[in-house]
Amino acid sequence: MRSILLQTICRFIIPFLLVLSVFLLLRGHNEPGGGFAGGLIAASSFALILLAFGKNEMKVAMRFDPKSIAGIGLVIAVLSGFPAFFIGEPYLKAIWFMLPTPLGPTKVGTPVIFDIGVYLVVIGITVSFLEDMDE
Amino acid sequence: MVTIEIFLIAGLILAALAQPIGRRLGSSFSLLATLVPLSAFVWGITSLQTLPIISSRPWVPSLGLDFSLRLDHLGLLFWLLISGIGTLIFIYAGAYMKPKELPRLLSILSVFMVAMLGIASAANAITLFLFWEITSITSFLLIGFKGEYENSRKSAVQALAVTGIGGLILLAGLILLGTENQTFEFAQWTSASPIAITLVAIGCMTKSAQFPFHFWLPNAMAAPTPVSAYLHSATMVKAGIFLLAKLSPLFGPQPALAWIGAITLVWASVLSLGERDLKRILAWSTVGALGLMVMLIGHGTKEAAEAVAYTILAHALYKGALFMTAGSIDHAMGTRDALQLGNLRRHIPTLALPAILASLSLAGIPIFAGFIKKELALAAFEPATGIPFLIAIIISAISGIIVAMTLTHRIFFQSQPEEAELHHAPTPGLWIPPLILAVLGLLVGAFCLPIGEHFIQYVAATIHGSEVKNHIALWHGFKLPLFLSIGAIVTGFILNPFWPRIRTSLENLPKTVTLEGSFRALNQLTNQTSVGITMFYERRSVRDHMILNFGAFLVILGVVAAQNPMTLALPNGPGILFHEVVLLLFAALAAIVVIFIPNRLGAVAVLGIVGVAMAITYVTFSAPDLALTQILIDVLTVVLFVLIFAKLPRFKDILTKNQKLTNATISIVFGSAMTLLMLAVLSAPQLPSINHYFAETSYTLGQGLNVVNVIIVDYRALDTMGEITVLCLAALGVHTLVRLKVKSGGQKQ
Amino acid sequence: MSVIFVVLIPLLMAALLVSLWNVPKGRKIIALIGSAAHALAGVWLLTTVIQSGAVAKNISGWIPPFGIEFRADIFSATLVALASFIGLCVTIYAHSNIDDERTNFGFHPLFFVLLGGISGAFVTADLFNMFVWFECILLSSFVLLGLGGEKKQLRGSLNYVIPNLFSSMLFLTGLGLIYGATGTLNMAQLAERTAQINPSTAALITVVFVTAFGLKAALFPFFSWLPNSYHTPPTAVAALFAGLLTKVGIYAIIRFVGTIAPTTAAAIIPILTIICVLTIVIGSIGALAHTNLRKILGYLLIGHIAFMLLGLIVPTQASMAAAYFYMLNHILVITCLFFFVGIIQWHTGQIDIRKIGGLQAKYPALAVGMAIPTLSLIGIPPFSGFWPKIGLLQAASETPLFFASIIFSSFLTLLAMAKVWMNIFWRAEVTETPEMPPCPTTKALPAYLLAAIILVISLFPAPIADLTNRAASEFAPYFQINRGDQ
Amino acid sequence: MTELAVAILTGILFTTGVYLLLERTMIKFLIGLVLLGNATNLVVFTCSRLVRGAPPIIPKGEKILQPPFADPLGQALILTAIVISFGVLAFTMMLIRRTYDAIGSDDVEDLIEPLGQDLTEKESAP
Repeated sequence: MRSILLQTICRFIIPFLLVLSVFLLLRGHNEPGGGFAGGLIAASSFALILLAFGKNEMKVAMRFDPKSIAGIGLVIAVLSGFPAFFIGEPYLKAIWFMLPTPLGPTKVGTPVIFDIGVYLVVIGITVSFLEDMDE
Repeated sequence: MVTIEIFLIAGLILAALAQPIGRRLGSSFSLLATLVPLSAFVWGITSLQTLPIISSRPWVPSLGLDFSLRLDHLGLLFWLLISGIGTLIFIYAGAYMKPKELPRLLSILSVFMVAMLGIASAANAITLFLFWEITSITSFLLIGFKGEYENSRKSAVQALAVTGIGGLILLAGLILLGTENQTFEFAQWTSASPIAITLVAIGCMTKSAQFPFHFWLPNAMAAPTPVSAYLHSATMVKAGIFLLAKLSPLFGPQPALAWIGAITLVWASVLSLGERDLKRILAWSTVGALGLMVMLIGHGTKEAAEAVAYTILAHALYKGALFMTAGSIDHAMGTRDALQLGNLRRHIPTLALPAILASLSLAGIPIFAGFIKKELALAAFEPATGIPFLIAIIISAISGIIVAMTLTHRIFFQSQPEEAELHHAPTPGLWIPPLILAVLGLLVGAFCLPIGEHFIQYVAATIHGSEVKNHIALWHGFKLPLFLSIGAIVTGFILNPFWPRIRTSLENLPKTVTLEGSFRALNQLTNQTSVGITMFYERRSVRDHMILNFGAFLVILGVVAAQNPMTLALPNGPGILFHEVVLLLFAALAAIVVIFIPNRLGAVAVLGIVGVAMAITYVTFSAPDLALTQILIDVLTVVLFVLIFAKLPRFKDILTKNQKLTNATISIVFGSAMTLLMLAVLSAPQLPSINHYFAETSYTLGQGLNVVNVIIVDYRALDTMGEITVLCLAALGVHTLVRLKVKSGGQKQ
Repeated sequence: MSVIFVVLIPLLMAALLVSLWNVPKGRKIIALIGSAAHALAGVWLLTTVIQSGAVAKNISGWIPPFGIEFRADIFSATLVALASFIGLCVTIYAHSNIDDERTNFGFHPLFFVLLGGISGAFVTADLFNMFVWFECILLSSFVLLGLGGEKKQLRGSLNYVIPNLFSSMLFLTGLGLIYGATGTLNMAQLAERTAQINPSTAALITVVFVTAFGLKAALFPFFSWLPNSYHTPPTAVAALFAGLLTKVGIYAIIRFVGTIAPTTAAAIIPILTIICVLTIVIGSIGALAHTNLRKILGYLLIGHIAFMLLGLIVPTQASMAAAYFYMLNHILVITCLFFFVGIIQWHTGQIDIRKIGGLQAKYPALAVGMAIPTLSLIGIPPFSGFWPKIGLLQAASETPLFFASIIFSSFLTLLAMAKVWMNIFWRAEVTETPEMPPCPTTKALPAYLLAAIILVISLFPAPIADLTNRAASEFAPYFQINRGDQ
Repeated sequence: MTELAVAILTGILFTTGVYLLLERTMIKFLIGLVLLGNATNLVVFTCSRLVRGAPPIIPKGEKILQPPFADPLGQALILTAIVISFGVLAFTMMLIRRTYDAIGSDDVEDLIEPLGQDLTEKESAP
């Protein structure tokens, strides 16, 4: 299974996949994509590493404990609903504001933050599955 | 008036205090405890002139339930019996029980007494039922008082089973009556449907040990004697009589009931001759007396009502005394086997007097209460129409003579080949209470007139529902009842010498004939059936259960579909294009192929193809987000499959042909049902969907162009939150399963 | 405060406890505080609803029916309050019942998600959202059931998982169908629209949902998962499952038929009656067959669960009120009994009644305490189980079959519990049991507390009866549609 | 017509899924679950009506989505459902694997508790 060919392809493709996943996450609000799709793409790249190099490599590539990433994602998602309380709105009510970025002003809102949480959860969970299944 | 409640509460307080205080005071505690029943008794006598005593307070208003009490003459009769005999029983128990056991016994007995007083004074069906069930439970606890013996436990559960099912049937009857009359107050009941009457009557029959539910009572003799004397002769078993009597104005004469009573009377009178255990002899005799009462209530005439009223009183007096005496004999001699007892007048002379006095009453010898009871009963039936009932009474009278002779002449004055020796001489507490009752039996008989005029007459009026004249007298003249009485007495004395032979032949009756055997067989059958059904159901694989689940769902669906015929039409959606046909066919083919692939990885590969086909379907019908997610999930699923399959065995084809056929049938029917359900939905246009709102506001309010994504992270973000929580749980679960070491059942290390 | 908190608090607690994964010390205390907060939120919700009527709150600020709405009327608020209270009791009990190993594997977060899911399922006014909470309940219960990793737990797990997945599948299918027909997911709007679609289609969709929920509620013949799984997990988990899980299924059925699709009730009432009667009969029979205390209680649970649907079968307010009263009482009683079984297990190391004996002599307090829920379960007056039974019988007098089955079930319950009682309390000790340290307070406290509450309800049932009556009145449209004369 | 065809496909997916769920080998459950997941998603998808070539994405520069458009709500529901069933599938996989480890067989008939097995367990000590 651990063919050189696969490993070589991986080296090329994985950075691309990771960038793509972030791209999908960020553009998700306006075009197909979003936290799920982005997270799954990222997770797929880790699955590739697992198949091509083995579990240890995947753990190294992951750097963090996947469960912590999932936990952080969940906490981010849950917390993204809280700002609404401060302006007397119901839980999870979206709040939008303009954020100046190097690429020009960008609209940022709690739904985006929520989506990032989803993204992290999906990555963390899927990698955790992979890790545990390959026991 | 709150007086009634005060006594009820006092009884409960006594029950609560029995354990802590009783343990310190020892057997003298029982004397202290008698204060409660004694005061209730005294109060009962003094309040004779102020009847009826009424009290009512709301309890559960929304159910229309009040806690209402009403003490009338019938109730007062019971009240006096319960409290009066209760007083004596408390004293008796103090002498009879071991000091260690006494507090617990008195505690349960007090609860029981409260419940009986409650029954006597209840004015509301639910209130009555409340107390009724408490008596069943306390009876269970008391019969099983010595629960370490298997016999006690069996008898206890038997009694509970019979009175328990009876209680529920009674409840059913009472509820029907309550629903029918729109109230649970007895006083306002005006109509009674036959079914309700039947249910109530069955309930009363179980409690009062009527044929064919009678067998629990002799077995209840496993209880300590104070309990037998109190519950199973004087009071609790009469609760059914009480309720029948209370409701008899509503129910009217019930010939069926009279017949049941007669059968019980004869059957029990005969079987009382087949026992050798004194308590069991008395228990059968009690069943007979209860049968007599039911017979009279069922008969329903004024004379019968009077006879019932008097019988309740007379029976309680002599039977209570006899039970206590039997218990004292047991206590003194270490046995209550009639065949091993003899010459008791030498060993325990103090017990001779109560035994003789009470037995004379039981035998129906003139001037004793038992005599008048019998006369009244005989007078209640017309010689022309009531011959079977008269015969029943005569038979019981004959049997009563023999029993009385056994209890006195045989054991006190004759000697036996194997005689038991004296263990301890009875203390006063063991012979004074029965003596008091026995003497009362004499007094009630000898001075019957005032009691009848001042009390029994009114009780009879309550039972019959209209005024009843007093017939109670020692001398009625040379009429039929007297001749019958004399005839019975003479026959009894003639038959008495043959008792041992009669006993042996009756003892050898097959168990099934005595119905107790049938009950045991029924009980066993129930147990076996339940175990059988349950094991049959439980010891099945998950596959069998799923077949049941799918099958049941399909059956329900089919039944409802048959009752509500569908009108199916072709959906008026877009026409199909060629490449879509190919795509769908391809997906269907792949799905079917998955079933038949024997190779694990091959199956997964084809499964992946199904997923891809799904993704293409999504993209064809304008769902790019779905397609993207589907394809990614598909890939990851395949990866997981590959990883997990490394640790699992290869596919095996272990289904038998029949099993395959079952699978195929169920799955095809299920699949078709689903298609039809979808068609049912699709053949009508969808009501205006709420999705137009998302289309209109997704950008203006939701700040996003991708409506699906806006729904996921904004409109329905809570769903998504739940969903990622589920994901986290799944990861936690997988992690847990991986890490936990499987232990082989049983003990944890 | 807002109604969202009854769901948010447990979920936050779960997140917090997950992040404390590697901090063994404080977890139990934090869990206790969290449970107490949840119970407070539940009580707050109930008092608010009682005082000022149903509370509705949309999530994400979108007006219903477009956004998700939480709506608590008395019917659901009482259940939430009760669930959160039971949750608190279980947390206390779990303090000594759940060992370190299980704590390390996340008992507490799972428990909180389960609690949050249950609360969410009770208060949500959106059908798909309910599905999500059901999945939360499902997954957390899967994992809780498997915690411990004993062989028989694994044996039971698959029996639990597969039927429940079937139920989820039906739920989702039903969602697709009902959304396809009505174009909405909001319960209030669904209630209007189910009357407008083809009645036959509506009836069939109801069958799909009722089957899905009926499986959760362990109705005949969908109950196979229950007896196979309830006897394996630790007491705290089993008590939580027994007390609440099946009731969520019952709640969903009542909510669906009573609120969402009342017009379809006529089509399914006959078949529902048969199902209920069979459930009652088979469950009670099963209880008689077993000697394992947990299994006996599990089967009795099945035998009693169908009573709670009488409010649908006989569409009157009185019957709904009685069924609801029964349900509330049953939650308390069955949880309490499971706690006591746990205490018995602590003392003797056994849960098989053939091997336990002599408890009355050794632990009289236990006998007194356990008598209360036992008598209530049987329905002996004046114990709390009796009050709703009067109403049930009155209501069921219209359907003789149901009437008879209530009597039958009560009788078998009586027999089964009498058998238990005689064996474990009266009989002399069967096997030598090693001296155990006295039962920890954290185990005894919730058991006796619940027993005390049951006793109070027994003697003063009027407030509960009023409450259930008001809760039942919330189904007035259902009664009107199906009876017409009210 | 299209909807009919997809409904039939859904029925076939249900059929195959249920068939596999009624297998005796536990592993086949897993494949059955995937097929059933797909089938239920198709139910939701089809019942929210099929539309060609009109994804629910507002074109750049416009403010609202003009009909006809494919139902975004149905798609969002499916998206949620897909992910949930993925998680459930993973859990079930591991459960089946552990069960196999413990029992040593993948035949569900062997999962039935052996008769006479000691059903008691010890309450965990403090």
